[in-house]
Amino acid sequence: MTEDPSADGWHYVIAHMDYREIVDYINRNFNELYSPDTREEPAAVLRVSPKDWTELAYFLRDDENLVFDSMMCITGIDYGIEDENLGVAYNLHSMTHHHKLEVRIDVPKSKPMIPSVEKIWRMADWFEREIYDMYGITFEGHRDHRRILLPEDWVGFPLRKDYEFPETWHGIVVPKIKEEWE
Amino acid sequence: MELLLQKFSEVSFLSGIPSALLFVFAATLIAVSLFMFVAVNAIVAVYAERKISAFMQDRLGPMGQGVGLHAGKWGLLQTVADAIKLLIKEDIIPSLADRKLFILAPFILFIGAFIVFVGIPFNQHILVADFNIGVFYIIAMSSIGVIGIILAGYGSNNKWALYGAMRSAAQIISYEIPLALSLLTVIMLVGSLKMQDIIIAQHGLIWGILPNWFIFNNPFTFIAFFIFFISGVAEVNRTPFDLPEAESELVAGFHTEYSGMRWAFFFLAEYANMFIVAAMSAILFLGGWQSPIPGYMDSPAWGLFWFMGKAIFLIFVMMWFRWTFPRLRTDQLMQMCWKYFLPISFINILGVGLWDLWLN
Amino acid sequence: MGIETSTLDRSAIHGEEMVLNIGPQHPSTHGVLRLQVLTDGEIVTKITPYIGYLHRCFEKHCENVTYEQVIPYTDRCDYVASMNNNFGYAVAMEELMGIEVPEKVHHIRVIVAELNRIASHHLAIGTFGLDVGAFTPFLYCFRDRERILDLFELLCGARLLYNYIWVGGVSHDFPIGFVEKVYEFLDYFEPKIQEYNDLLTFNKIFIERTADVGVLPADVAISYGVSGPNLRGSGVKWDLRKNEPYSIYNKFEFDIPIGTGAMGTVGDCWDRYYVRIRELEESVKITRQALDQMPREGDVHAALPKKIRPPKGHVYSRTETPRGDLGFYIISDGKPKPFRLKLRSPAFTALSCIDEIARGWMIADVIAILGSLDIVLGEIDR
Amino acid sequence: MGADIIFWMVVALTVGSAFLVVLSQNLIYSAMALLFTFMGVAGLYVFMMADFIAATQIVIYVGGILVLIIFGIMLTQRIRDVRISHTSMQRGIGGVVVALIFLGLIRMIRTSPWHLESSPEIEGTVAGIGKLLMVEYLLPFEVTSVLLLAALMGAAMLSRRGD
Repeated sequence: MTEDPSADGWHYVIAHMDYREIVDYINRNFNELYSPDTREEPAAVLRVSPKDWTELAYFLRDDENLVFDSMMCITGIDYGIEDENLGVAYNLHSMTHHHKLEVRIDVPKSKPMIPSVEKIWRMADWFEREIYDMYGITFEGHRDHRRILLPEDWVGFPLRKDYEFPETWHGIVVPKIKEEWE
Repeated sequence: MELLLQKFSEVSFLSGIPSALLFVFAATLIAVSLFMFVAVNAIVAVYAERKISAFMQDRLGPMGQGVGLHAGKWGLLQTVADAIKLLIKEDIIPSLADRKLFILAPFILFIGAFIVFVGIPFNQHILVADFNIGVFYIIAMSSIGVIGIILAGYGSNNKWALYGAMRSAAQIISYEIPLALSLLTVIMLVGSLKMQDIIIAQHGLIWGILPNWFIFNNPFTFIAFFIFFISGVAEVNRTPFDLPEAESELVAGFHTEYSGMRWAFFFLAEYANMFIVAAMSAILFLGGWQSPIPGYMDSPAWGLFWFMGKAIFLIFVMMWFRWTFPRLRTDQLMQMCWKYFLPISFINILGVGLWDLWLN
Repeated sequence: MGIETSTLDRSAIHGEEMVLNIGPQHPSTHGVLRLQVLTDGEIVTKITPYIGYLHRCFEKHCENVTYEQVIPYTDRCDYVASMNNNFGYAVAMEELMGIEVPEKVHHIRVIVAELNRIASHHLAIGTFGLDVGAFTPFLYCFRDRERILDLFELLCGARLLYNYIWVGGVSHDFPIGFVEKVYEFLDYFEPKIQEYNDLLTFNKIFIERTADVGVLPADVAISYGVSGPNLRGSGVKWDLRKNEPYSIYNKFEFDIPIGTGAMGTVGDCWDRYYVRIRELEESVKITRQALDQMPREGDVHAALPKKIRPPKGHVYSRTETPRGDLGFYIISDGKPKPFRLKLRSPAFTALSCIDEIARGWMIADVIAILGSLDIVLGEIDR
Repeated sequence: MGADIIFWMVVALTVGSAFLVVLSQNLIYSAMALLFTFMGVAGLYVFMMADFIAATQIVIYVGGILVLIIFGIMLTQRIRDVRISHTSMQRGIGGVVVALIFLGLIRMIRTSPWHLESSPEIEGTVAGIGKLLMVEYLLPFEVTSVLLLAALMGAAMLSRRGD
């Protein structure tokens, strides 16, 4: 551990870990639950099942060797029409130790439910709402769970790959879009 | 007024007309000419504000080449064009507004400003009525305008307008107190409420070189002038005290819903009020129509020039404020009034009394 | 952390409450934003932002166009700092594809990005002044911003949406005489910063209005994912240009200005504002260095096939725009169109904390706080 | 004489707007009509050569009390339903009482032995009022001001109890 010499406004304790070290460290604390992603960085992600997520999230934020205090981005993913899963990618970053981790949670399209981390990283509040808005993934325990970008009465989840564009909205005919935009 | 009636009675061909009719005629004439003055004042002031703001902001403001569809040379016709536009603009009354109050409000506000002009001496002779209670009359009449603002805010049936009206009422009522108290310092020195008496009392020299204006009379009146002027700026809702119409917060405050001619009346009232504050500061503290060099250039024509010059300078200062300062917050505004201006005003009154007692 | 108890304690409210809608059409919402404000007199007890009025399905669009065609859409996200958005997307794509771009391209990108940062901060400073009632600084800022827009017009013909930085390079080289014009602008502009300070920064009324108002503590800021000048205003020395250098920012000497609480508390509106003012100076510094070091000859494009087909995989890459960390999460399935493209907008996270920091203040302060966060609705709604 | 016409106009304004105050169905309209009543009364004072009282009437009643009344109306109810009806209940009995008082006044005016004398030219009242207040009635004046101060402090105390 070293003090970052360039920092005078905010205290960095640099204990940088790379992806494999982080996964090993988590496994030591979580009974070898997670297997590291075999692919090379930056594709390295930590795959988590929804039921373990809340506990892991608290651990990731509060453990003094990890301190993932900053959630950079939360992305919803639809793996395709044939695939039966939806995914959510959480990009975490530690302002203290300068290391990063991507957590990926896959849920079936039939029952897309993920526990909310909105209380752990406040930033997740709006991002989870946006993913619900676009993909229809429900975040359990979110205190303000409603659509954010689209109107409240919108039907369907537009960023899903099988989304059908509505022909009318409130009686207004939506102009036909071209098939190919090239 | 009496002067005008007297003049009428001297003219031979009017002698057959009953005096009552003549009285009404004279009153109408005066009212029309005052209205013309207010309107012209607004047009000139709007043009000046545009140009002054433009020059302060490193731009040109309204411009045009020649006369035609352009706004005249240097944009001189811009405000005239605006006035015409406002006159012919569609008159919109929101469907949920309280129609009667909505229509009435701008007129009450305007009347409150307009009626004050009766008591303002432009020079030695141009003064509609020199009331015994001159200064008090002006303070009284300018308090009518508040009702117009409150009604505009309430009648519009709009939350922004309501907020603006409430802020405005609180602000105007609060700032009336330091305004009146600083005015009192002058009245204590003069011993009369008459406008002309106050101006005549400022004749001559003081300290050998300075004109005997009340701003120079003693340190307390010097402070009183600034309190009076700043409170006056607050009274007319100009920046940095323009909270009632703060465009970034309340859209346009109490006149959010107004357009066309009704809105123009608010504008006329605002510029009329600006002139009143400037004129009152000039009369009470800067010697009114008195020349800065006593004994020179003090004919009635020069009197008008000096008076207007002082008033216009103070209007310029108000515009200068507006284009350089940010806006205060409601609580800071009230704090300034009640915690600073009011105690200082009281000390001023005491100070002037003691000064007058011992030194004169 | 005190941030977990952010629900409104309704029993603490005494007076009668009124719901006030600030927006969607309001002079100070910096776009089409609606803030539903619960007020008790002038005091604000709860703020609920409603966004999405400008939603243009950016992410859905991206899935339907090729990788090159995404760039004009990124322009339209943060339309005040289009260059930085182009830059962010280009950096993400180059990381995904593993492209090395020529040295000259890096310099050109840094120069235009920093110029656009100056232009964007001009808008932020000017409109913030406008929000607290100062009209003139706004026009001063626009006078100087105009010069940058003229430079960009000379560079790429557009004044707002440039589409200049492409994947693997820039669309074309600097025109003849452009470098001299940039030097000229920097010489003209540097003394003007003092003018803003005289007119607005150290104005007593301005300090009264902004110091101690809307304090955003550092831990709350990090938890909300607030970034850029807003985070630095809270005293966190965090700048991706320094901490995770992308492009060639590690070659330049510059400071990261942070909020010090000089006029009030660390993280108040004044700090956020002043960080932007100081960043103007830093950007001028970086631009000068980049201009000095720029190779005058060379190609402005990496060798790329006509149709970009990144390998399968995904990337999350972030760059520092004038508003903070702009992240791109791109998943490629080996086809010429993105499988998934997510834009993590800095203004989105900045706006999400408005309820946290503006509650309990007056309506006028809410406007000031909103102005100090410097949001662009095009980016929030995408 | 022109003054006569104006006098009757002022009277009409006062009485007419006073009727509106009583008969209007809408509280805020009543308050509005009260403005004109106050103005009319101020006008009547002017005809009695009491210019100082006239201006005081406007400062206190229009600038102070009326604003307070309108504020009260606007703040006690929700903005939407300020149109509280204040339809009087006992119109009949009220009318009778008013008529009786009116007749009594008329009778008093007619039977009182008014002694008319030509009014002297009054040169303002301000100086007189000032002298009376500061010399003859100084004690009552000061006592009143102390009373007002006490009331002010009491009001402040009561309104701040919640904090």
